[in-house]
Amino acid sequence: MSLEALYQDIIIDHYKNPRGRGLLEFPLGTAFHVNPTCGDEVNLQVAAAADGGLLIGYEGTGCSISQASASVLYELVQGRQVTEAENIRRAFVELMHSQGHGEPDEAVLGDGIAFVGVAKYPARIKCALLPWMAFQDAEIKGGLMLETNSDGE
Amino acid sequence: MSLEALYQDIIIDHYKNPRGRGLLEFPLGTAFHVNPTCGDEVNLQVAAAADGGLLIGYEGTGCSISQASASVLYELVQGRQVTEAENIRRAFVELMHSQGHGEPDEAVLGDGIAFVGVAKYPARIKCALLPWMAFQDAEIKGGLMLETNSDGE
Amino acid sequence: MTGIDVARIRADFPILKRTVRDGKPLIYLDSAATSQKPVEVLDAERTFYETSNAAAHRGAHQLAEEATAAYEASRARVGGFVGVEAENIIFTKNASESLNLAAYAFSNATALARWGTPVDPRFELNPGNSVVVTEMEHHANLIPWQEVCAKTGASLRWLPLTDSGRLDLADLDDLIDTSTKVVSVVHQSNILGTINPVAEIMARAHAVGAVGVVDACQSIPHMPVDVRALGADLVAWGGHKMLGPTGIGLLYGTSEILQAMPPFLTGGSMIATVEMERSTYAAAPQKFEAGVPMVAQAVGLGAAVAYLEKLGMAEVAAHEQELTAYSLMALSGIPGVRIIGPTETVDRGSAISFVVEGIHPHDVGQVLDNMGIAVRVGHHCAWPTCRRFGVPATTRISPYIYNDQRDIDALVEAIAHAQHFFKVAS
Amino acid sequence: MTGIDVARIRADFPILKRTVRDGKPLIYLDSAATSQKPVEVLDAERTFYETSNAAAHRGAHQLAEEATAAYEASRARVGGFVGVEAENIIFTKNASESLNLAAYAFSNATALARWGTPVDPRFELNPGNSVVVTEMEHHANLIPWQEVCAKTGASLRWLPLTDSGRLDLADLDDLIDTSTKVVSVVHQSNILGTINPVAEIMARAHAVGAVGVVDACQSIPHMPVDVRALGADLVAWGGHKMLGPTGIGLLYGTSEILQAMPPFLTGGSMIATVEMERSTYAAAPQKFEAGVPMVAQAVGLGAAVAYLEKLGMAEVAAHEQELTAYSLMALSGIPGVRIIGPTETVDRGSAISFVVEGIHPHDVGQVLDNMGIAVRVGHHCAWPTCRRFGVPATTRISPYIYNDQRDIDALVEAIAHAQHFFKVAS
Ligand SMILES: Cc1ncc(COP(=O)(O)O)c(C=O)c1O
Ligand SMILES: Cc1ncc(COP(=O)(O)O)c(C=O)c1O
Repeated sequence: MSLEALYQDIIIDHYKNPRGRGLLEFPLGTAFHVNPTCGDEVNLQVAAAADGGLLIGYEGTGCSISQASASVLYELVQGRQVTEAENIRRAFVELMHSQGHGEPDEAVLGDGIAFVGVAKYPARIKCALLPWMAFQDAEIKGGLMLETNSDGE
Repeated sequence: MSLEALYQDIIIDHYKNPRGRGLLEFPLGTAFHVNPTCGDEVNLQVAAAADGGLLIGYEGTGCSISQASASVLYELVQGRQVTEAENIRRAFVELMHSQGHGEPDEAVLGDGIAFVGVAKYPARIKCALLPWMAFQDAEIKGGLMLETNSDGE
Repeated sequence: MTGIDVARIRADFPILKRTVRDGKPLIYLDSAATSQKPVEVLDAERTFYETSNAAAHRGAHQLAEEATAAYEASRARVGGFVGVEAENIIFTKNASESLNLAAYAFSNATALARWGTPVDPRFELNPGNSVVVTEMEHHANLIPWQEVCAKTGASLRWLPLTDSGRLDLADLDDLIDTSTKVVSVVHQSNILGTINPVAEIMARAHAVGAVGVVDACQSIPHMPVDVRALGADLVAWGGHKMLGPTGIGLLYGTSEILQAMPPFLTGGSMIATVEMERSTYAAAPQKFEAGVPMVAQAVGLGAAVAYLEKLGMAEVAAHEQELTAYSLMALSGIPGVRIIGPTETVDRGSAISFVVEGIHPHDVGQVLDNMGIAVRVGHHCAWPTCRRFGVPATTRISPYIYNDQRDIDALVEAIAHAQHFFKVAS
Repeated sequence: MTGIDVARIRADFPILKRTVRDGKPLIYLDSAATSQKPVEVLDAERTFYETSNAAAHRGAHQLAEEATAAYEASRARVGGFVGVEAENIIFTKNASESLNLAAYAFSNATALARWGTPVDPRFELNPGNSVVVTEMEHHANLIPWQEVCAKTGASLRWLPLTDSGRLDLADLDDLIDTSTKVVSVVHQSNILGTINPVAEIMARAHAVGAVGVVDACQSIPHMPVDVRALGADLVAWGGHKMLGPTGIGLLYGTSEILQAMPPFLTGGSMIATVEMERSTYAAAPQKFEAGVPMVAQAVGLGAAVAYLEKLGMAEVAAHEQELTAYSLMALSGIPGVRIIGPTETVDRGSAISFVVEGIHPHDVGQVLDNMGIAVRVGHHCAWPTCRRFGVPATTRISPYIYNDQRDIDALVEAIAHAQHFFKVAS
């Protein structure tokens, strides 16, 4: 696979220009996740707006994949209802487990479809999933999701 | 190698009719040695007669080689001076490390020469040496030999 | 006749073609010590080294990806073989390490608690507590618990044996009582061949809140074992007795227990975060696998499992059952031979210990060896069991998939020869 | 030019002929994680399985004799390689186990003493005691000591680093003081490449009566090491980084210390006598080798040692020194590249860490991997060292006997490509 197919311009763009980066003033749930093999870090926060829409805060350090993934996460779930967000999260996780054969739905995953090439590199899948796992964890900690709903990802 | 060459009649004879078997009333040094892989046991005791000659007591359970070796040991060193006994012990140890190529001196080793075949079977060498190691140990414990003289056998 | 074609199987094991002691064909009856390895296992290891060798879980390049995938695929395969998820399987170097890992959970937790680290109280031992094993344990499932007791003040108890080599469970409820924090028993004895009712014992352990451990070294290689059905929290066994390479062992644990246990070996690859002052640990199984793992051995073990699955474990068990019946009959028929352990095939495996009147086991083994027959002699790392039966040692045969009745016939003939040679009644 | 003929050596390593990532020739620069294995090592293991496989030290038949002899011959060979007797070499599964074995001597002795078992007081730790490591330890030589402290109340201290990646020994005599009972330091850092003056540190340890431990994982595979000259009581390293199989590690100990240490893993083969209530233990090295050992891996390691001895360790070191000089020069010449660790060849080995400004190491590694170059990225199991240098991770090359300057040239080109791809100044 070419480098260009892995590092699609969308990824590089989110990496260099992260959307909505920063922490929340009043988070409901916060999860700090680390990739122990490479040291990538994401601190992810959730809160709920008056209309039930999700508010996302995040910070982190790490490789382009992990940090771009956090930015894409923000773009995709900020303002969504918890159940909508959960569908998006599941779609992203599924894409990462597709071994590169996934056909992601842009209507659901938006810029997330740019991560299709990552699924071919087992060591990088963890990078891409890092913010999404932290997201799920933050939702559980914030009482927005039951632990038993967790799929272990 | 044939079984007959390993188990020479002399060995079987000492096994079935052990010489001088039994414990001393007033041992100077006693050493109980075990072969941890097969459980063979020898309890060996030394004392010195008025003329400085060694008195040997022993008991044990185990295979023909270990028990015959104890009997031969008795026959060879009972009544000897410590230094004479030490020469015999060294000759026996050397024979056991000859890998079966040793040419034992009957004048020194007496019935001990029957053990020449044992040296071809690494697992049995330990059996044959068991009483001899206990002997050395008992001499050290009994103050008849210095620990630094020990050759680690 | 079972579905096991011994002649075909033997062709897969290069070592079985060799001769020993001046040209005698090798008859290998020592598989309880370690099994031989089929060419598929040797090929799998070699291919791994020749194509994908790298440090698993420690790199992002293609070789490291492949090595990690191969290592984890083997974990899943081993898990599937005993009916559990990959994440419940920990790779160790041998069954002894697996059992020590279990035992150290208790001594480590006790020491950690003493200095203020919060631990799961199930693992904390005090002088009032007891640890229960049986009188037929392999040293590997006895000494680690003796050490735990010496390090915590707890006391060791054991289930005694009947004269026929079975566990005597009459006092089960007294021996395993509310003081008991861990019960560790062997599934199939390596010296007696007895298969123990471990599920019943584990149920009693759980009834008093104790952790249950099973040593399945001699069962998993020989019969279908659904480790969950054993009812234990932890199950230990080795790879080298089930056609796998040397240098690899296994520990199954329930997710719940693995999470509750403190780590054992610590270092790289088992961590979540590390600072100079303190570290946090990864989830199991990584938590228990410090350092660069035995990747090639895991791959070889995966091939061994595939080989056994191809044969079918039910077929393997049936074959051994048949051979056990034949061996018991043949050995009982020799005057002067006494079997140490159950003399019927009910709840017993193919390892059979015996003594020959008037000949020390070491000497029996020597005669057998001289005739090309490899058996084990000694206390078989179950010295207290020997004492229980008043013998210093035994001779043990332990057949496997590559043995047949002709091997037993040869054995019987060799025993007769030993009796003749040592001039004892036969 | 040194006496190392890289082209000839490469021919002995089957894996180096493969391609990765759509046909790129493999350039393996990750030998500090694990080395590749020459065909001699693979052949030795296979031949063992095909001719002599049996449980070493556990039988009296011919195969068991041969297996025992092969296992012990390898021990002697490894001992000879580092200048010591066979009986001072213990086989473990990896260097992490070796270091844990050393660390557990302290926590075990402390717990045993508490309940009345007599122990050598050198191993007994109390809250007033300290354990000293350095800030450049691999996790394998850090976390076991953190755990020892957590289990005994002792406290952990460490020798700090200078900005150039050397040990700062200014406070050596304060950090290692009369409270200190063990000092454990890395000989050559796996992340910085620094070679430490361990003999000096060990001398200080001994001056205060502390036990001295050295982690020689990255030195023994790369240069002639006379372990006795290190002045340590215990020296740990692994087999898989020195051309040997996975699943085997080493621990050297002085006879005196091995006798004084309590056992670690317990079970079969490490005993003298066993009763249900208590056991006594064999002398070292057996005392520390419970269970059926990794015989095939020991045999493979013996072949690896033979291979290195044939090349000559002085030649190996000279070759790496030359390559290190070349690599340092080449990497320093790339704008935006910063070397983490010593930038001169004095007292440094061939493992070189660096960061590329504006590109995360993981992304650097990805570009390199895509071009066929296998390096390691991350914290290299030395996370605190990364923090010390203010980087979350590094990219590390670690060449060995099968690498040459062309591999470094390819690396330089690939880094330039990464800078171009990620549009950072170059
Ligand atoms: C019942 C039993 N438990 C434990 C062990 C120890 O296994 P290993 O040698 O793989 O550590 C063995 C075999 O030696 C065994 O038969
Ligand atoms: C300096 C150092 N110490 C310890 C280790 C751990 O070695 P192993 O993975 O063989 O346990 C390594 C390598 O991983 C190392 O480089």
